[in-house]
Order: sequence, then C-alpha cells, then structure tokens
Amino acid sequence: MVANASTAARANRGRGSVAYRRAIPYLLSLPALLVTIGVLIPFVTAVVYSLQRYNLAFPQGRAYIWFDNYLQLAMSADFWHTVAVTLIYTLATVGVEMVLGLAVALLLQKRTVINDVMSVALVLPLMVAPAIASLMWKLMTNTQFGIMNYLLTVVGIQHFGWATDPNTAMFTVVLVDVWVFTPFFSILLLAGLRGLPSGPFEAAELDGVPRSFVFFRVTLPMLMPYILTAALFRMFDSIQQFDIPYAMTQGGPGDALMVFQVRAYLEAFTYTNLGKSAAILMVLWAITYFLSQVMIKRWLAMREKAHGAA
Amino acid sequence: MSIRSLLRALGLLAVGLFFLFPLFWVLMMSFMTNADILRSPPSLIFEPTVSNYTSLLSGSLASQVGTLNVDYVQNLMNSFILAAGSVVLSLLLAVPAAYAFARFRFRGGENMAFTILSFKFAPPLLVLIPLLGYFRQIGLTDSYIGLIWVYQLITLPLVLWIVRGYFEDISEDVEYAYRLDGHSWWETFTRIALPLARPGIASAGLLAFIFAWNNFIFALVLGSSRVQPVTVGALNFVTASGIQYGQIAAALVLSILPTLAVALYAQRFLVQGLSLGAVKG
Amino acid sequence: MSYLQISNLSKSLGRAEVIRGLDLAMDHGEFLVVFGPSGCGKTTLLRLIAGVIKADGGEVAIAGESMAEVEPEHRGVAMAFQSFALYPHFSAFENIASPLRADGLAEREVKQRVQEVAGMLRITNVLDHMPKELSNGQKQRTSLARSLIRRPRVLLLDDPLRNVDAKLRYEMRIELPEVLRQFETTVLYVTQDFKEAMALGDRVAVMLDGAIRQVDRPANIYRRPADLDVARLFGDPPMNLIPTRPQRHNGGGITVRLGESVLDAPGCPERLLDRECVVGIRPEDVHFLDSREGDCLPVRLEAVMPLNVRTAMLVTAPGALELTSSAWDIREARDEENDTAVRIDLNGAVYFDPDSGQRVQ
Amino acid sequence: MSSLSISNVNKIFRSSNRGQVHAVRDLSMRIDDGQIMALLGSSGCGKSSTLRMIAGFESVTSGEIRVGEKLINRLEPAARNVAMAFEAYALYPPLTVEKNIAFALLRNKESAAVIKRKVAEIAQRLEITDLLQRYPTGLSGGQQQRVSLARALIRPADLYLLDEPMSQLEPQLRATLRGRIKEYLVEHQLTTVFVTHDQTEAIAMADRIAVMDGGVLQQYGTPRELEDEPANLFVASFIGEPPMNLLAGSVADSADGLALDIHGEGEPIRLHMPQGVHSDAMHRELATDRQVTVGIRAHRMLVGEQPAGAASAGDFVARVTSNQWLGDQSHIGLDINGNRIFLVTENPLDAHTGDQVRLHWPVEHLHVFDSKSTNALFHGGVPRSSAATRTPQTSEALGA
Repeated sequence: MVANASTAARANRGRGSVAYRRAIPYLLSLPALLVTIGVLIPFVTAVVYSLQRYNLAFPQGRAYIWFDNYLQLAMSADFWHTVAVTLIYTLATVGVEMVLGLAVALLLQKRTVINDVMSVALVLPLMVAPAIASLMWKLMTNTQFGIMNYLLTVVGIQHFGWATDPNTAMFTVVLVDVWVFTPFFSILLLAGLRGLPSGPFEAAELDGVPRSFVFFRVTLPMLMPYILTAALFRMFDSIQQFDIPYAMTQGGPGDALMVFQVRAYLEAFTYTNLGKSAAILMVLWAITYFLSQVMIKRWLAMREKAHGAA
Repeated sequence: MSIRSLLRALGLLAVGLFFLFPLFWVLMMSFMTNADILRSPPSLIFEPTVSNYTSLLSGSLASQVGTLNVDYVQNLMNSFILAAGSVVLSLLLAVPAAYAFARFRFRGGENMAFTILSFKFAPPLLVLIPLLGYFRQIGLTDSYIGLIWVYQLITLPLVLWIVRGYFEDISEDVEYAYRLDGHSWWETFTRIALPLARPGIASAGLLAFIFAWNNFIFALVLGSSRVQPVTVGALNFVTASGIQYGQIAAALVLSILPTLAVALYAQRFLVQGLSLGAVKG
Repeated sequence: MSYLQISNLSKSLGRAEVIRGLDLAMDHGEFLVVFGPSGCGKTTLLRLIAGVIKADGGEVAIAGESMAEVEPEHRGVAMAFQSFALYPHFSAFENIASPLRADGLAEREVKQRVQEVAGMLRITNVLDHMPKELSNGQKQRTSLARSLIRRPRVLLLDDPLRNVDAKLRYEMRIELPEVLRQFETTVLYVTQDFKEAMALGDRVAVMLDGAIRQVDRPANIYRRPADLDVARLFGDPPMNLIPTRPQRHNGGGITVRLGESVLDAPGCPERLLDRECVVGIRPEDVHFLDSREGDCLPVRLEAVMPLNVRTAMLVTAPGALELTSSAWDIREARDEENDTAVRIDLNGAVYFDPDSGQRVQ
Repeated sequence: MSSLSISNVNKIFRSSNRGQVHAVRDLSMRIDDGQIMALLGSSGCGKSSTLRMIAGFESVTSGEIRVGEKLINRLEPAARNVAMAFEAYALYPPLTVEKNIAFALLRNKESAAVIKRKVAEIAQRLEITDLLQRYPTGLSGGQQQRVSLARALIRPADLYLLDEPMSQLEPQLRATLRGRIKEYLVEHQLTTVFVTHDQTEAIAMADRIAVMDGGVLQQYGTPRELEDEPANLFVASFIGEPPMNLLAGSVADSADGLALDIHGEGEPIRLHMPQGVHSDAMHRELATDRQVTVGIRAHRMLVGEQPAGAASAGDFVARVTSNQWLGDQSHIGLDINGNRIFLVTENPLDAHTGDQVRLHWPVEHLHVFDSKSTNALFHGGVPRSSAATRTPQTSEALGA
C-alpha cells in the first residue's frame, strides 16, 4: 500500500491559502500593537503643547510660539537646577545600589540555609511601592517621634532634619531609593554569580591563585554584562523618578528635590502651564530615548550573538 | 571563626537590619496607640492594640478634629481591580505577540517588538498630561477601563519581554514534531507552547501585578477619587491633618501586604521573571 | 522518476550559507543514509524536507509533487529527532497517539494502533510513563513509534542512536532495519558515525559543507572515495594519504616512491605518470609484521591505538614517512624495542589529484 | 611524581530532597609512580566523585587518600600539589590561551624564557600553537579542551587528574591526539588518573583500568585482564565493542565430563566440556547444577569448517538475521534457538538473511558466570582466581 488512507486524505485537505499563513505572525501581534499604538496620540499632542504658549489660566493667550518654551528653559536657572538635582539623584542611587547590590550578592553566594532565607527576605523591599516606601520613611524620620532620630541621638548626632532640611533632603530620598531598589541589583547579580561556570574558580583554587586576583581578573569581568544591564535599567528609573521625591516632600523643601517629572507635574497642575511642562518632558524624553537606543541595541546584539549561530 | 567569617556574619547582620527593620518597625507602629508612639524614648515594650485597623476598616477615624470619613477599603479594592485587570489584559494581548516574535522571523517583527518595548521607557507624565484632557472629554477619568488601558504601558512590555524569552527557551524541535504529527500551528501554540511556557507566563503575570499595584503616577494624574488605588489613597491619607500616626502605619501595612504575600508565595517565579526579563532582554 | 527529489536546494541561517545547491534523489522504499561531520548542515536538510523551515532556493518534491507551498502537516513526512523531542507534559501513549489524534481517529482505533506499534518497538510496558521517567533507549523508541504510527510517505531519522548507550546501539542497528521493513516507507537516515552509515544504508550520501560529495553503495565509497575529504572522513582510523610522484622505469610497471622505498603500483592510472598526486592506502592494507625478513618496510612503532576488535599502529618508516597500520586482533602487547616492519599492498590503493582533491580513475 | 593509593574510601552526599546518596562505596586501589590509571564507567557510577575527592573539591566521608606517603584527605586543594584538566573547560575567559596555559607557572616564578619554551612544546604537541594569542570564548569545544589539557600537563605536580579529557575532541583528531598525550605522559613519567565513559579511550591510554558501577569498584586490572578475564557480568558486557554475547544456561552432567545447556526456544544447545580441559575444580564448582551464563566475544566465534586442534566446546548451526560489511570488518547478527548473538569477522561473509552457518565456540574463549552472583567462574576452562571481586580487594592483592 503506497500511502495509506489517512496520509492521502490529509494530503489534499486543502493547503490553507498562502496569504493566510504569512499573515499569522501579524495576526498574533496586531492586538498588542493596536493597544500601545494608541499612546501615540497623546504623545503627539504633548509635542504640540511644547511648541505653544498654553496656560489653562489664560486660555485666550494660547498660540504657537515654536521653540520659545525651550529657549526660556535654556535660560532659566530653575531648569538647570532641575537637571543638576536629577543628575545627582540618578548617579547617587545607581552608584550606591550597584556597590551595595554586588556586596550583598557576594555575601549570599554560598548556598547555606541562612543565605537562602536571607535571599528570600531581601526581595521584600523591592515589592513595596516606592510611594509607600517614601511614606514609611517619612514616618520613621519624623523629627518628633521617628525611630531614626532616636537611633542617631544614641550615636550622638542631634537635630538631623532628614527631609525637612534642604541640606539633608537629597540624602533621605536617595536612602529610600537605595532601600527599595538595591534588591533589584542583588537578585540579578546573585543570578549572574550562580550562573558562572564553576570550572575556572576550582582551577584557580587548585593553582593556588590569590582570592583578590581571581575576583578582579576573573569574577568581575565575567559579571560585567549583568552589572551593566542592571545599571542601565536603574538609570532609566532614577532619571524619571517621581514617586519617591513627590510622596516625600512634593519636590520641597524649597526646590531641593525638584527632579524633572516633579517639576513638570507642578508646572502642569499648580501653575497650569501645560506648554512649559510639555517642553520639560520632551527634554527628559530625548535623554531617555537616547539611553533606550543604546540599551536595546546592545541587547539585540547580545541576543543575536546568543541565538545567532543556528 | 576566622576573621573572614566574622566579617561575613557582621555584613549579613547589617544588611538584614537595613532592609528588614523598616518593615518590622512600621508593623509595630500599626499596633501602637498614639500615646505609645509619641513616648520618648521609643521602646518595643507596649500594649498592642488593634484599634488602628478596626477604625481604618470601618471607614470612620476618630481624630483630634472629630471623625473623618476615609474609605481606605475602597482604595484597596481599586488597587486590586486595576492591577488584576491590567495583568489579565496584558496576558491576553502580549502572550500571543511574544509567541509571534519568538517563533516567526518576520520582517516587521524586530522593529514592532522594539516600538512596544521603547514605550516602556517614555516618561509617563509626557503621555498622561495630554491624556487627561482626552479622558475628561470622553468621561474616562472616573472609570477603571481608562486606567487599565493606560496601565498597559507598564504591564504589556514587561509580559512581552519575559514571555518571549521563555518561548525562545522551549526547543523548537518539540513544536516541529507536533506540526509534523499533523497539527496546525494554532494547535501547536495552544497545546504545546502555552503549557510548556506556563512558568514563564506565571512569573510575568506576577511581576506585572506587582508593578501595576505599586504604580502611583498614573492614577494620581488620571484617576478620580472613586477609582484611586491604595498608593494615591495612602498619600492623601497621610497629608490629611490630624490623623493618628498609628492609623497611618496601619494604612501603609495594609497597602504593602498583598505584594509582600505574592513575593513570599511565588519567590521562585519572581526571581526567575526578574533575572530572565532583565538579563535576557 | 525518483520518489523523493531534491534539486539545487539552498538555505542560509543568519549570514552562514548552510545548504549550497544540494541535489539528492531517492527511490520509493529506499533506505538512504546521509553521512557527514557535525555542522555540515544535515539537520537543516531534514528540516527543509519536513517543511518546518522554508528554503531560500531550489525545490523538494515527493512523488513528483512540489512541496514548495505545502505545510509540514500536509506533506505526509515524519521525523524522529536526535533530541527525541517528546512532549514532556504528555504520557508516552499520548506522545505516540498524537498523529492519530490529528487525524481525528476513534479512540478504539487509536488504542489498537498505538499498542501495535509499541509492541513492535517493545515499549508496551512503559506507555503510561511520562517522558522524564523513560531511559534514553525507551525515549528513542517512543519517538520512533510516534513517527512510524501514521505510515508516513517519507521518514526522516536525525541521528537517532546518538544519545543511546553502546549496548543498545548495536541491538538497534539490527532491529531498526527489521522494524522499518514492515512499514514500506522511504527512509532518510542522518548520522555522524560512518560505521552506522555502512551498516544501515542501501546507499550512502556523504555530505560536506552543505552539499553532497558522493552517493554510492557503502562498500564503494569506502573502497573508492570521490575526493580527499571523503577519504579522510569515511573510515576510522582515517586512510593514509601520502603525496608521491608515480614513475615508470625502463618499460616495467608503474612504481611509486613512499618515503625511501619504491613499490609497484598496479592500479595507478596512466595519466598520473610523472605528475604530483596523493596515494590513498587503507590502514588494513598496511600489514603489520613481527619480523623484518622478506620484502617489507622496516618501521619504528610510535603509538598503539586499540580500536575494539582491531588495533591501529602509528609507525614511521625511513624518510619520515608516517603510516597507520591496522591489524586484526593483536594478541600480545607490543613494545617499541623489538624490530617491526610493514608490507604495503597497493592493489586497493586509490589516487587523488592534489589540487582538485578529486579521485583519478 | 609519586604513587597514589586509595584505601576504603566512601563518599556519602546528604542532599535535602534526595536524602542520602552513597556515591562511592569502600573504594580501594593503588597506582605506582609514573603509571596511568583510568576510572571507567557510565554516568553516575561514582568516577567523577572519586576524582574530585582526590583533587579536594569533595570531602572524603571515610577512608584515606595518599599521594606517595603523604595523607591528603584534609589538605586544601592548593596544598595537594595536584594538577587537573576539567571537563567543563575551566579556562579564564579574560586571559589569552597562552596566559591561561602559563598561569600556574607564573606562581612558581619560573623565568619567562623557560615558560615560553614549555608552553611552545606542549602547544605543538596538542596542535594549538596557532591559538596561543586567541581568547577562550572564541574557541570550539575541542580546542578549549586541548588548552585545558595543556594547562594541566605543563605544571610540575605530584599527580595529574584529567576529567573526560577527550570527550569534545573532533573524531578524526581523537585517535592521533590520544597517542600524543600518552606519549607525553610516559615520556615525563607523570602519574595520571583520568575519568572517562569511553572504554576504547581507557584501553588505549591506561596501564590500569578501574571499572566502576553504582559507586562500587567492579574490577581493577590491565586492559588485557578486563578483556580476557572479566570479573563479572557487568564488566563482561561493558568492556568490548560490540558487547560480549551472554546466554542463559544451566549445568548438566553428561557421560564424558561436563556439559552446559543454553536455553532458548525449543531444544537447548549442549556445549561439551571435554574432561581433559578442565581441572576438577570446575567440575566441583559447576556440578551443583547452578544456573550459569555463558559468554563469548563476537570476534571469538569461528565460522565454517572446524579448524583442527582448537578444542571446540560446541559445534552447531545458526540462522543469519543480518549481515553488514563495515569496510574493515563485518558485523553479522545470528539467531541460535531464539537467542540473538553477534558475530564479527575480518573478511566479508557471503551469507544472506535466513541462511544457515556452522559455528564453533573454541573452549579457550568461553566465559562462564554464576547467574545469581554474576561473578565469573571460568575463563577459557581456567577457574577464575578464588578471590571474587565483589568483596573489597585486600591491599596485598593490589597492583602486585
């Protein structure tokens, strides 16, 4: 029997038109795209706002002033203050979290009962909403009854103003950011450390190579992709951070914590100056878009390298 | 006990205290009366009381300024509806799309994936402020649908990212075999790819739920007080004058309990999702 | 008209050109083995025939009908994967029954046919197990049962014995042809092990760098490889390939200089006289001797390499001539001191053009 | 260089989910200075755990490991003066191949010129000279493994441990490189222990082979001893390709001496053991009618007319089930009363499926095992030495 009934029957059950088969991937991904494409409309609107003098308080004054908003920003000291504050915030948080995260990962690398329990417990701060974390730390650093002040007095530091004092406000919000997001680093780096092949380290141990040499010449270079990935991710978040500074002091005291998004929020909702707010946001978007280009291109290259070879 | 292991123990202690003490302290405060809180020096010995929780849940809070009506339970419900709603929508939309990007090398694929992913990195306010205008015109500010749709900006790229990585880890041979058995590509997707990717979909869903629950700025800008989640609710609650500190602590505890529970329950999925999402890209 | 016709097939994955203008034809019911080193594109070829990936150029035709626009599930082609590719969340029974489920057969008939094919492959006792509970041998047989149950027009086997332990591999080499004979299907079997190719194939196609170098009966390929690459690949230990220049002295037969000794070369084609060429001598044609009497080539023993029944000897003859000799079942251990020699039999020798690498008739 | 002796070593892994795993059971063996030993067995037989215990990456639950006279159980890996080539190639990605190989020498502060010469020599032998300036990540599996081997062999050490040293090498290279590596080890008199699952590699490289299964040492001896006098059914079927033919049978008394019946479908096949060939020991051992397993290797059976002189235990007819010519040998499947056996001959056999062939089983190549204890009883008519290998070997019996 050359080809029995079932194979012959199936052979001509209709091929399914060619067009239908090529359309499958588009059919599968179109719904997701349609939903997210919808976001383009407000995006374009924001671009339009940034080119207009548009203040809800003087609706009749609304007109296209093209790049005046941007020029005014360039000349305004407040804007550069915002850039400075955001830069300090970003570099401080990402820097501290990278070092602390690596230290925690190294501490927890060996598989012991304590380490396993700790690596579960250390995920918890990351699960707390940044806004809620701010409110928690606000309670704890309350000058009147906060536990933190009490601990400081024990150590001998009196009258530490925390978020109420312009000099220490930045320290406080960075502390909250570090508290919430360091676990993000330690989880990734722990996964990285445990993913490294054990061979080189056993060989080094056998060759009697000093620990520090192994760490700097072998472990760190092999961990670099994980560190860079996590750092880029965190940089995105910190540069656009809003929840922590806003929930803590709404950008205060004075304009000590006036990061990009908080200023844009206040421009739009307190001073109802939508034009200026949109301009500020466009500048921030330009920075993040540039960063996202770098990051995603590096990823696609890395993944291509991993999946490239058939 | 060599020096190295002593240092290691001290390090563990310091790290443990720094990350866990705040959670412990706020939990303690939530069972303290105002008097206990204001006592200085603050001490751990106190007569625990559940009054903060009962008054919070009953909705009427006794404070120096008389009873304040704050519907915190409604905020908790809103958080749940918004988070769960946006996760379900994201899974329905992103999982098939992730399969398309993972399995079909089609021209549009790469840059379509790229456009969706880049939305994740746009500053939220840039989109929210103009949206507020449109939402007011079509009356979406007072509804869950509007917010759930906007939340897709957070949850959809996340699910897409993680689930795509997971689909790529499934060996293509298994799917080829099922096709060669005579099943259509749809049957292969539903009966082979999806069941095998279930752990990946679970971790993506959990992570999306947590990110949605913890979001603050979306609802702050677009949501009316009726639909505001617990993050915005907590801020208003704290800034309302005259509220007892114990009650604030209780509100904070209630707002983080669900995500902590999820973390402890599905820790393995979470870590998997996070490391897969970030590292694999 | 051949049953499976592959003409000028080409496919590149990423930037690498994996299949380069490949041609292959098979008659109905034939058992053809494609032999090639890892990375020569064998698995990609199978996937192109199965239709799970699309070719860049060229065409695959089954029973005279082009498969260009035919989806895998409509081609009547089945494949057993080297990685077994069993459905981890289905029992062995369901794995095997999957093709019949696709045809929508009644449960009674599904059960009967699964029992039948499982009986043939002696895995009826593990049908209710999940794949991870099966041994490699059982996984391999389940994968085979799945691909055989729907009586495919063409059966593709991707190195099925690779992940199976040695003992079972020998048994399967005998059993597989017997089982397949009962299905009258056309089989394309891919492997990296030339012994399997010779044992199983009615015909063998040697594949290298994405193209077919030679298609012939296994014994012919072994005796008369088409080019230097096939000669190096097809045989363990590999064929001795020695550059030389055939001469003819005062009207006698053609002779060849190997190292410092001159030997008669009866099979050497006239065309190669006084020209550089490479002579190919199978190690079993280099007979290993214990003593140095008679016409033989004294050699120094470099290394002894036991290969199950045979033993290969690496020897060097005067003039830095390195040779591999293969002896049948050497009893006593050899050591370097005692004097050893070899007698080279050039009757079966083959000659290659050093530039094109092609064998000269 | 120095000898290595392992006495009554056990390894028990305590893992939370799987409870206790007794990976190595009461292992005792010894190799002299400059000898090469292979730990041979399939995955999970305890060979890697043994190697890692010698290197110091796994603790020894009980028993002693000595290099020369020095007890090394408790020493840190670095203090054992042991060099190791890893299966998952433990190269330092940030360093070039040359620096990787020279790594250990840097520690002993040898002069740069000496180091360069040594690296060049080992690189030439392992055909990796052109890879010296490249980085490990860009190399193929086979190349990485050769670099890892070079790095271990170049280092002066008391003992060299190689973990599956050839598993990734390209097939064509494997035969020649095996010869070269053995040459290097013998030339420098390096005491070496290597782990492999490939019996051909063990037979080709090792002076002594330890066959392991389920953590237990099945047999420890030279390749010749393993092939001709396998200690039990496991070793008999594990060593030799194709595996030894093993047929269930039983003992029966017959008029002129002893006979073994091979069971199968229909009439059992009777093998006659001529009285003269066997000592009375075999008679005594076998006469108690025990179930035995009769073994004969595939290339030991003779086909066609019975050659004069070779005392034949049996002379009977078999049906051909398959006949495959492999270029330098032919593999023939046979059926004798329902039992499937394998025949290997040097020249092609002109017989087709279904034909009958005459078979002779020379007594000198016959192996008889006790089916119950699986221990060997007789090899070619000579009783297996009484010290059954199941029980741990006493120290004197080692490597005498």
